Amino acid sequence: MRKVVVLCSLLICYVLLLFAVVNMPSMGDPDSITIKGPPGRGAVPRYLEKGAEECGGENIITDIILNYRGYDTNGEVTVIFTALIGVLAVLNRERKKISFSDMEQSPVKHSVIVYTIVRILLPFIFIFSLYVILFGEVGPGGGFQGGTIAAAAAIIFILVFGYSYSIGKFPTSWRINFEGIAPLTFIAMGLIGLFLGKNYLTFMFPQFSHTTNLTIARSMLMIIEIAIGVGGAFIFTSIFFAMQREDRS
Amino acid sequence: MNITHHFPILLDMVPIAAACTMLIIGKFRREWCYYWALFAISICTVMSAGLVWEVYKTGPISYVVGSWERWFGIEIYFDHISACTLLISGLGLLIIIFSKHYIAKEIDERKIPVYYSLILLNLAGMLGFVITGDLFNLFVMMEILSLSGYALVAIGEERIAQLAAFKYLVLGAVSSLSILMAIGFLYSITGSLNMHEIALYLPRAKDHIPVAIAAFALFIMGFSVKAALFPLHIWLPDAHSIAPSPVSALLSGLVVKIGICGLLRLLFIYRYVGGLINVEPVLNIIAWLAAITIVMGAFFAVFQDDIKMMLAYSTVSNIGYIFLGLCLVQSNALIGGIVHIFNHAIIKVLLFLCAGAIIYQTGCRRLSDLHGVGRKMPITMACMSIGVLSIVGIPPTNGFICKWFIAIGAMDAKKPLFAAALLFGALFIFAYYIKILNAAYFKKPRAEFEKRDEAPMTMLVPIVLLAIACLALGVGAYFPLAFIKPAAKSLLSTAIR
Amino acid sequence: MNYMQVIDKAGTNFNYVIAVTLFIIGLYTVVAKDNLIKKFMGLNIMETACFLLYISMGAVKGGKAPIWTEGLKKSTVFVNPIPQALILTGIVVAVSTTALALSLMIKIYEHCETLDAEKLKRLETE
Amino acid sequence: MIWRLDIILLLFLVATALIVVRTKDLLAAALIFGAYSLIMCIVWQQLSAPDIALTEAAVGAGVTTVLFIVTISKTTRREE
Repeated sequence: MRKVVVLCSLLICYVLLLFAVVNMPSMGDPDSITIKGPPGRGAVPRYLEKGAEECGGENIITDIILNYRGYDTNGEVTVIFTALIGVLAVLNRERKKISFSDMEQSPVKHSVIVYTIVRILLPFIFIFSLYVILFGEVGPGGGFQGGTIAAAAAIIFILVFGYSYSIGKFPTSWRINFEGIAPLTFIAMGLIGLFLGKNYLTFMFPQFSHTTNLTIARSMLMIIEIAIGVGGAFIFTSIFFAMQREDRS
Repeated sequence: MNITHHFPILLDMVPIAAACTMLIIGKFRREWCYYWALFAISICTVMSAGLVWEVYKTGPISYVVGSWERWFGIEIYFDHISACTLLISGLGLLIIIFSKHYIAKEIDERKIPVYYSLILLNLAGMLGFVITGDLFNLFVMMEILSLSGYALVAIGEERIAQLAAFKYLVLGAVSSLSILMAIGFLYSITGSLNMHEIALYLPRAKDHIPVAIAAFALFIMGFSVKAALFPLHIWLPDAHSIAPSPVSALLSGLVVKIGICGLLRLLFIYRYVGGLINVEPVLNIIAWLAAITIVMGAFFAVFQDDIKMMLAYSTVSNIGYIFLGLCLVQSNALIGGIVHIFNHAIIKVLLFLCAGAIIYQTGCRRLSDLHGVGRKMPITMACMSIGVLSIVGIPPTNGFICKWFIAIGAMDAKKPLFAAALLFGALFIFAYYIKILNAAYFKKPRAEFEKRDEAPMTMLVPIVLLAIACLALGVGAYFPLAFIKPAAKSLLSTAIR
Repeated sequence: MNYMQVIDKAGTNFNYVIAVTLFIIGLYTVVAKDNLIKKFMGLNIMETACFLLYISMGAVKGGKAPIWTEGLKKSTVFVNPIPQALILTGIVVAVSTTALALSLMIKIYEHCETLDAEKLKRLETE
Repeated sequence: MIWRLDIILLLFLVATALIVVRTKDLLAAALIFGAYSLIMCIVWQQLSAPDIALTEAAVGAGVTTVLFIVTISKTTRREE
């Protein structure tokens, strides 16, 4: 009975949504309102035309997320920080002194092949993540993607080398300093705009020449990207540690 | 640089910065966290008071992040509805003051920095939500406040807390997604994300009316989950009654109002009258649902023995009043609804904090265990009685004005049935609050309640301040009304800047 | 609009149709499945469906990725970068929600020894 | 506009989603969900969104799947 009701209501939703999407503007139309926008106010033509010289990044998406819509990204890094704090509120931070009974018996730990391959692979993954972070301005990639890749490397490390060994390598007291770094750097960079007489998160200032402005904007983009990467990597590592902890015993 | 010009953005950034440094501070000294949170939110209160004064004097403030034109960047638009920031930061300040002893008793010591950090993030999300003028930014801020809300419900150690938080999370996540999808629909037909731009260009999208309707339906669904409208209210009683009392006050007083603020923004985009689509039938349905919510919430509240559960159901009922006020499409009702957002927040925070103080002092939360608690804690119970009287809507208190306005609005709109529902709800609430007063004052006191033993100062001060505010806003109703009337007028008129 | 036109539009907007289908599949999983982890997989499917809708909205016939590289002329057609920027934020939000929900599930399992919604409901009422 | 690969990928997406829903073994479902994310990633590459594709590969197929697997290892593998 319950299933029938659920299916019927879902079917109604489906039909309504289908009717809506069928009436949407045709997909891929280069003259649609989303692309062209209202005359003089279209955001997309402006971003595509002037993005690189106004914000200093060849990758327009980086320009948008860090400059035109930087406030959104400021909120976004706060969201991941909130997720970490939420996980800590639910699970609490891992404790060092508890003996991690079954965690130490990692099945892959004693396999020489896995051990060796991971040792060889890890530096490359880290370098790749650095590449993704630093080249976010000119190609696909950016702080968050690179940070996630670095966190994936850290997770592999934890899985293979066991829990208490890796907690010795990344101790909590040390990780704690980097978890909130992304929003804080964002705010610090935003306040520069205030001190130079413009609004929050302004990267270009009329009192300087264009070359100076480009240098300022590029270095600010770089600093923010690195901070997002570092912050993201530490946050995901901490979430993984918190989820792995054992409090039952 | 002129620092007052940057208040809108700093209002949101100060609590975020404080929350991000909270863990590092907690590493050194746990006690400092309390003062650090207090410091940050006091700054916010001062800033929002300044902003509200400026809005009152000169009208809405627009601030574009990144110094772009508003259609290129993200606009922060501080208007009369954004005056909620004063309410949010002020009540947040009182809630944090209250938390000191309560939290030390209720939750694990290691979670204290986490707790204050979450409260600050939640407040930052709400502040960002009410001041933003950009739809996608609205979504991001909503996620900050909902994620921290889920975590705050689960911060207690009981099993039921986690289950309640999970229920809240699943419903909240689905509603967030429907809002995200609706934003996408609106973007696809207007090509903009700024609310004013959308309001301007939406009437031109005549070829895509079904998309606009679907977006409206999805928005309404999402916001009514956040605000706990009748069929989607199931998460609220559990989550609000199980969380630690300051958290309940925060969630019940402020977080559910966020859904209503979102609805107000939505009605601004679509316009009450003369927009692209005729929204009146939908609003009519919501008004009926709101009437059901009023009666049903109050009805369930009567049968609860747990004091916080009662308050949670009364929140459901009062949300119904606000929705009813907004959906009657009538200026008096709209004014009543908006004023009730403010007043209910103050009353509900007061009641939950009183309940928290009682639970802290006595350890009991069932009414049948609280016979004669008025002897033990006279000040707390006096303040709670004021809160009770104002939530019922007895004239000198602030609860009276909004119900009066909504009732007048219902009569003016020729829908007397809604006024009847309103009266019925008030009647049920009255019956149930009689129960509280009866238990506290007129039952034979239990032996351990004979001695006077008040809650600590950090708890009493916020409670007394809130009770005074209840009375003051009832007697001096002029100020809020003078403030709200322009907001209501601009919402109902078709003129858009 | 007659039904031939509807089918025609559905063909042009095929990505949107798929996005909505995935959305409903996800919603079904959230509503009808009892296992909490399964519910969350459904929610993730819903999220990706939303993202698909956004990204398809930004697609342009023959459009290039919005990155200025060597050898691109001024007249190059790019896709719309705004939905991509929004979805980058959306993905982060999605993974944050998932992390929080999964940690809640671990805690629930520690307390209740089950992740079945029906059984949990029974435990709750006890 | 839509060429053949896209149609196949999109239909495949729906198929994987259905398999995720139907699979009783949660570990298998989590892994299929990772595959779903990878297909999604290719779709986005096809729609010229390399940034999103990279993010989805790192987050959707990487971290989310890992978090799911951790949760399954900490709780239960069977869906009753």
